[in-house]
Amino acid sequence: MPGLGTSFGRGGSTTAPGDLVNADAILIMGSNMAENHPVGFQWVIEARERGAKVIHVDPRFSRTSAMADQWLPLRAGSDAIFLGALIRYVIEKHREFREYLVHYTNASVIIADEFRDTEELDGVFSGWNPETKSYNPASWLYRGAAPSDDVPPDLSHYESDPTLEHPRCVFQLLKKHFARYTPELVEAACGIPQNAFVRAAETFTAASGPERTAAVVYSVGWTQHSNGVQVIRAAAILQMLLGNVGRPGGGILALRGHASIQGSTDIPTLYDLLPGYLPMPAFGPGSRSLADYVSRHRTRTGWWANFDKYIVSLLRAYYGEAATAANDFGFGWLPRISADHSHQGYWLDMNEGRMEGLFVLGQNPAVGGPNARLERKALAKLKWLVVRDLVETETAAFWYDSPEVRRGELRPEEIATEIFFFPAAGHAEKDGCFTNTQRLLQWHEKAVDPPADARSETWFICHLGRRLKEKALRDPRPRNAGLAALTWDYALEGEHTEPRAEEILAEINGFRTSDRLPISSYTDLAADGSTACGCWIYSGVYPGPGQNRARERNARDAHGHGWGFAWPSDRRILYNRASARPDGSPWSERKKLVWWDDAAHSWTGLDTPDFVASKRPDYRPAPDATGDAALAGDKPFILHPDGLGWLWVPSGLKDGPLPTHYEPHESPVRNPLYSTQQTNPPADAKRGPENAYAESPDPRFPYVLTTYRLTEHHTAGGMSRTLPHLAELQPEMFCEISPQLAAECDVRHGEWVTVVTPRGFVEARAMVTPRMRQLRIHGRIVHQVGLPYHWGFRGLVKGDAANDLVSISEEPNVRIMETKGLLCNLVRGRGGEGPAALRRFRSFLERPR
Amino acid sequence: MAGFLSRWPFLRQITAGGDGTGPEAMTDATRELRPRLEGAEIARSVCPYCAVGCGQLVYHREGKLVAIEGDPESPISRGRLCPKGADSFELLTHAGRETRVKYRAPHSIRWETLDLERAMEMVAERVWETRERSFIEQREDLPLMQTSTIAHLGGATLDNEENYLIKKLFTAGLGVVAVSNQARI
Amino acid sequence: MSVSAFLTDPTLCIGCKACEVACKEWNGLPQDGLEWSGFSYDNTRRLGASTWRHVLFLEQPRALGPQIAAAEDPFRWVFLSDVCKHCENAGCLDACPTGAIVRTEFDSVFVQPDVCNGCGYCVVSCPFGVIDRRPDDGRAFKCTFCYDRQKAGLVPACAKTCPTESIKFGTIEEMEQRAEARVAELRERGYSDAHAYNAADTSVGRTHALFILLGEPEAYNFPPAPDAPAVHLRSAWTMALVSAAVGFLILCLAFLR
Amino acid sequence: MSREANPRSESRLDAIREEATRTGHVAGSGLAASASPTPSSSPAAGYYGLPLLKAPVWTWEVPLYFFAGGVSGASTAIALAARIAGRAPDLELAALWIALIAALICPVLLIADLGRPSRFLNMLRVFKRQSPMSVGAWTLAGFTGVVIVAVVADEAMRAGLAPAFTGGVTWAAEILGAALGLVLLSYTAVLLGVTAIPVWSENRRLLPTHFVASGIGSASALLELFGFLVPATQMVGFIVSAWETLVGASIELRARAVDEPLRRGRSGWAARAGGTLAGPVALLLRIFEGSSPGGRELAAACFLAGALITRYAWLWAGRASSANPRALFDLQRQ
Repeated sequence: MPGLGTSFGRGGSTTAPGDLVNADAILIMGSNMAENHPVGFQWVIEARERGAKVIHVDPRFSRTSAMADQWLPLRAGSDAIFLGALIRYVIEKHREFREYLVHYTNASVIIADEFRDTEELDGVFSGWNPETKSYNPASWLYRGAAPSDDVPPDLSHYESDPTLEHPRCVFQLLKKHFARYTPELVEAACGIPQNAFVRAAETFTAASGPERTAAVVYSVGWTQHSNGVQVIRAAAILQMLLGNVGRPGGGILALRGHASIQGSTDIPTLYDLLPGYLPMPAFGPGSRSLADYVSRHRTRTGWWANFDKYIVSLLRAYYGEAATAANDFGFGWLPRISADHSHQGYWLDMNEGRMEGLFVLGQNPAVGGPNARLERKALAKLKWLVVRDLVETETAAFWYDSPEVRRGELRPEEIATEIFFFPAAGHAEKDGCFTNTQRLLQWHEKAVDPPADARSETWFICHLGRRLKEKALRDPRPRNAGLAALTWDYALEGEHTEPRAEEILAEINGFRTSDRLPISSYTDLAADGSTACGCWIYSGVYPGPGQNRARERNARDAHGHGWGFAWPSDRRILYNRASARPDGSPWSERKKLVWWDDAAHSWTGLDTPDFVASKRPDYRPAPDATGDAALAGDKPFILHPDGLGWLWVPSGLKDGPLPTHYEPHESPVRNPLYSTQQTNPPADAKRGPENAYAESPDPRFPYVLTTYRLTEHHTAGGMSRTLPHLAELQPEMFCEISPQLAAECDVRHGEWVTVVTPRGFVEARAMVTPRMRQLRIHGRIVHQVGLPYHWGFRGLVKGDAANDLVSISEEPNVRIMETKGLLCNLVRGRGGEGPAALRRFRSFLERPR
Repeated sequence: MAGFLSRWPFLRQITAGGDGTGPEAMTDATRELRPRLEGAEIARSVCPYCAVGCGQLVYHREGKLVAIEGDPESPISRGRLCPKGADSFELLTHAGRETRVKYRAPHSIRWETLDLERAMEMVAERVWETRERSFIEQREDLPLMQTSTIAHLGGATLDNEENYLIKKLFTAGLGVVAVSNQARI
Repeated sequence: MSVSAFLTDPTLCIGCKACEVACKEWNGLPQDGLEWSGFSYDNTRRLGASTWRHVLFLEQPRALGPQIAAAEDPFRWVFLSDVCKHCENAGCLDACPTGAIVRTEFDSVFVQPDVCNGCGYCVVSCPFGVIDRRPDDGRAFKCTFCYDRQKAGLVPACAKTCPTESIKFGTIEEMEQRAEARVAELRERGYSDAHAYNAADTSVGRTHALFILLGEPEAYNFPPAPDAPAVHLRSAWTMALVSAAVGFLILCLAFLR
Repeated sequence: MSREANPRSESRLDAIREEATRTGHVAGSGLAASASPTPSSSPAAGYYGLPLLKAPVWTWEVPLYFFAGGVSGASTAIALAARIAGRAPDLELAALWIALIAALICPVLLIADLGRPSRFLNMLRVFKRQSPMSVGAWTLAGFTGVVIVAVVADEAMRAGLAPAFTGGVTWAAEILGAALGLVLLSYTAVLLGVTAIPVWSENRRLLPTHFVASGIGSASALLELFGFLVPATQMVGFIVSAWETLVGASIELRARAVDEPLRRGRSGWAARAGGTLAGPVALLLRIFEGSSPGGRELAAACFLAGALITRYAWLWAGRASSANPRALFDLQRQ
């Protein structure tokens, strides 16, 4: 989550659902929390019952809207304008939390004179290279910071103007940048009446300050955009302006969709990261040696000065005794990334036949992947495919049961893909831990053995690895050295020869290589190879032999200390140093969280301080100090080299130091702000014949399409469509449209309609409801179509996959696809069968534009 | 006969009174009714669906699941579950669940069953062969050490330990770069 | 034994249907049809032999209390979880000829599956249209008030799982008081049409499932003034015996003449 | 894009669409045509027009049982009346035999209708005076026993191989039989009247008179068809068909909304047909053709048919009534 990572320092939710009860206002946007996180929503309801105001901004009137005090319908894809207008509102109305802003954020920092804003360059920031379609961020740095390719920019020394008056200071640049984000623009571009916007803005800003706090809740409604990261950035700026970060009832709650989706980025099954958010080495001189690599990522000041300790300890965990100072701790054995290896990209490679094998573990791309139609066809081009799941998913069955087979595009006897389906174990059939949306590691105990051949992923990977390592040991070529050295001697127990999950957790936590005793914190890690650690941010979860803190089950306080283990170091609310004044005393009694206890010479309070406990508020570093010692006692954002919250991101983002509004790849309108820049410049649309796009606007595709989930189902349906008790609650695919749109398309409630995009077509029942509202955008009516994406061609309840309509595209920072805010058309009647349906679809695309 | 009579509620009605809606009309089964989770073993667990991380109590007896309910002590969920979480028991016990390895040979039009160990051997073979074909150790005499023709997808519903092993084996061991899952940082 | 009751509050209900699922999970109820209804998000439609909790979805052209839905025309989406009322004067209980339906120590109404012979009389005797006969099974079923759980001091499955405490469970006195207090509070907050639905002042008597409603009960398919059929026993029997007697007299006359 | 489209919901939606295009709106189901396209839930329509009450699950056996029970119970009353009058011993014995045979058919019908027929004995598990069905079950059980005794005793007397006290037994059995018979004859009206089904419960005062009259009438008509064309049966025939005419008239003239199922739809047609046959038709036949045996037999046949049809009419009316929440709302809002 670079949106949060670059703004605050860590790519994780700053707060927890449970802390929302302390909020005085809650802005839920880009999230349908009541439907997708119902149990977390109990805290919102409780807050509302205590008097907090709940604002929901969403294209649809969902079950979340039904419970909110205010619902504002907006056009999908216009989020940045709404948030930008809130930022402008705060500045114009002088609602910012000055003291917080000046001390804890880089609002006062002076920016390089070379910087030019999008407002001057009509939609691009300075440093844009049209050839490479990328930015050179040099001009975004603080004034005086020297750009370099070999080392991170030094941001520890900067000029600043505490009065925030200097024309080149971040605050003033911010003010200029968002000057055009007026309530009028919100009405014109988002479709939200000005008075409604102002009411919401008043409600939210009035609930901020020393005595009060307001929280922001978001989910994939923000992230799944071609400018998703910048939308989150805008929220971060808003929350820092209002002084809501690091304080009870404040912050930004990122709601994540899967049991361990936070965990799977902390310990990433992602191509460009190593555990603990260490970057994968990229091919080139920067990764020639460990030294080259470290020099590019270790900062002089701030927490990342410890970078070398974390990477060396990881290599020691991976390669054990074989990793020595002499051989760069095996750094040379790590693969270098040389292209876009994310699944957005590799599906296209697969479709061109450039992939031989694919492992799908607990995911169902044939339904859940963007442009699922293309992905299903790509599967047929593989040599071999391994699928592990509880049920035979669409991904495992694509070769005989998919729409493509019925339409004659694929013929089973012509598909050369060799397919292995392995039954997986359920959560109650194995030990292990999930990391939930609030960065909390929670252990789940094994209750019973999995049935028959069903096994855990741990078992599968462990035994697959054992076999492969044996091959490597028999074949001593450089390419096999890493595999041969891989520490893989996990103890196996039981008739299933199952590895012990706790042994793996101990490796993740880290240990001293001399005696294998667990380390108690990442502060114990060293760069000399004397420690090994599988994921530094998780250190402390297994601080002593047999001491598994993820397993702790006695909550002592409201923040849940004693129940599970929150990374880092069991801190429940991040950056909580900011909950106290610069002098260390709470901003207010009502909103106290951690504070400086002068008698004890230590930070103390209701949460574990996210700060060096002994560092005095009035501590001032020596000029040549490094690491955390280089940060003063009033700098709460300790992972940043300057210890500040970043309203302005001088480095780390691919699409600009400030958020700005760009239209989605497909939009019914032109970008109201920039004549020459419609979309996010570095965003990659991956255009292609099978990944085609509509024009913006496009008479063939006049309606805005947004896809989403329902409470009754889970993502691609593998864990819900096969269960009678869930399937009966939402038995059929439907699409939600307004009465006006129904009239326009001559569709009646309950009828079949076919939704068409340049990628594909799906049929659904028409759910005609006033919960969908037509919006007036730049003077003309814009209709939105809502489509849940749970159904597929298998399970108890079947339906077309909404993702057949979605394109494969990549947000520049995290490479996420855009599923909110596409263009579509609506045709009365069913999609039709066989090749005929395909022909109809193609002729539809050939309509005049 | 006497036994039957003694169990005839009508006689209880005559002797003990009652209008036929009270204890006199109850059967032994009703009187002895108890919740099936009583006396079952409990495993502390976490809901496998969304990322809120609701606490679950998994009740089991003699290696069989009995029920799955919310954990009242959890500060995250306070014992509550959503419809999906509340359906976790069915998730693990429903009829549609697969419990055997299935194998589809190239160009085949049917699934075959396969022995688990055999399947593992075959998968290991496939990985090795593909890696052999595509592994690149160097480019422009800079280390590359990657194989780009094997991809991995998944993980967001897996345990941290599972993801750790996946990353360790695929990336640090095999040099697979196309490792991905639905999660985005 | 504490005499327990449900209190269900639509202003807290998020329409997640966890109660429906938790009920089916605990009681092992079969799936009840995979038919799309088109009635908002309600594909369950009504309580029945295999559905003992049912969440209603009302889309109404009215404002929800103080809620501001930025739009020209007022609109609200109301959710409410319906359940057997466990009446003080229960139609099903009185009707049951076999004694299969009994009154438990918790004052709830319980159908003994090992006795019920599926005569179907309870089905036409429930003024709330709750209990029904399961075609493939032949017996009548409805909410057991989790009798088995309550015997062990456990909360009913639906109330336990409800994420937002929209379904409250406690002693009937407590629930009745909370209902009144809540209605007062809601009206204070601007939910002008909030009221407690309670059959206590009808022949049905106190029920062990209380509801707070927004607007008329009819919109929820709740009878505005339910009647316990048994109150008509006297008049019906009198009429029956009088008619029979008259009939017999006429016969005697006919034969004696 | 193919899916096993759910045929039920398919046909339902097609029906809705047809009706929508025809009438411009869709009643009941809550779905509406494009004019006002969204399903509604309102005080007027109820919850999407879905039924509030559950429909009676009873099948064809039950009305037939009502009929047979009525005939059986009434027959014992006729037998007793005849014995008191002491004029028609053959008619008395025939009535007893009719009572017995009908009484033996009754449990077969009842058991066939049960969801769990094997559990029919549970009907005698308890005695619940608050449950008309329980009262009925016990009555039928006792009644059958008594009638058997009565028939055996009477036959024995005639065969002259009965001990002296048998006369007393016959008297006792017939008196008890008639008493129970009158209950059996009328309780089915209570059974329907004391339910939540509006059209039944709102007619709880009318139903007993109707069932008693039509039961006695049917029994006497049956005797007539067996050749007992005595004055008594003629007189009974007059009175009951006159009464049935009044019953029918009152339903038509009061024109209550709750009685709509007795005037409209399948149940309405059955009610009217049955009522007309048992009422006006039978009455007129007796008035104008009453002198001829053929006329009387025709009248008797019409009455029997009418009585049987009306029993079905009442069950169907119950189903229709349970499906219409509006009638219930109007009723309870009065």
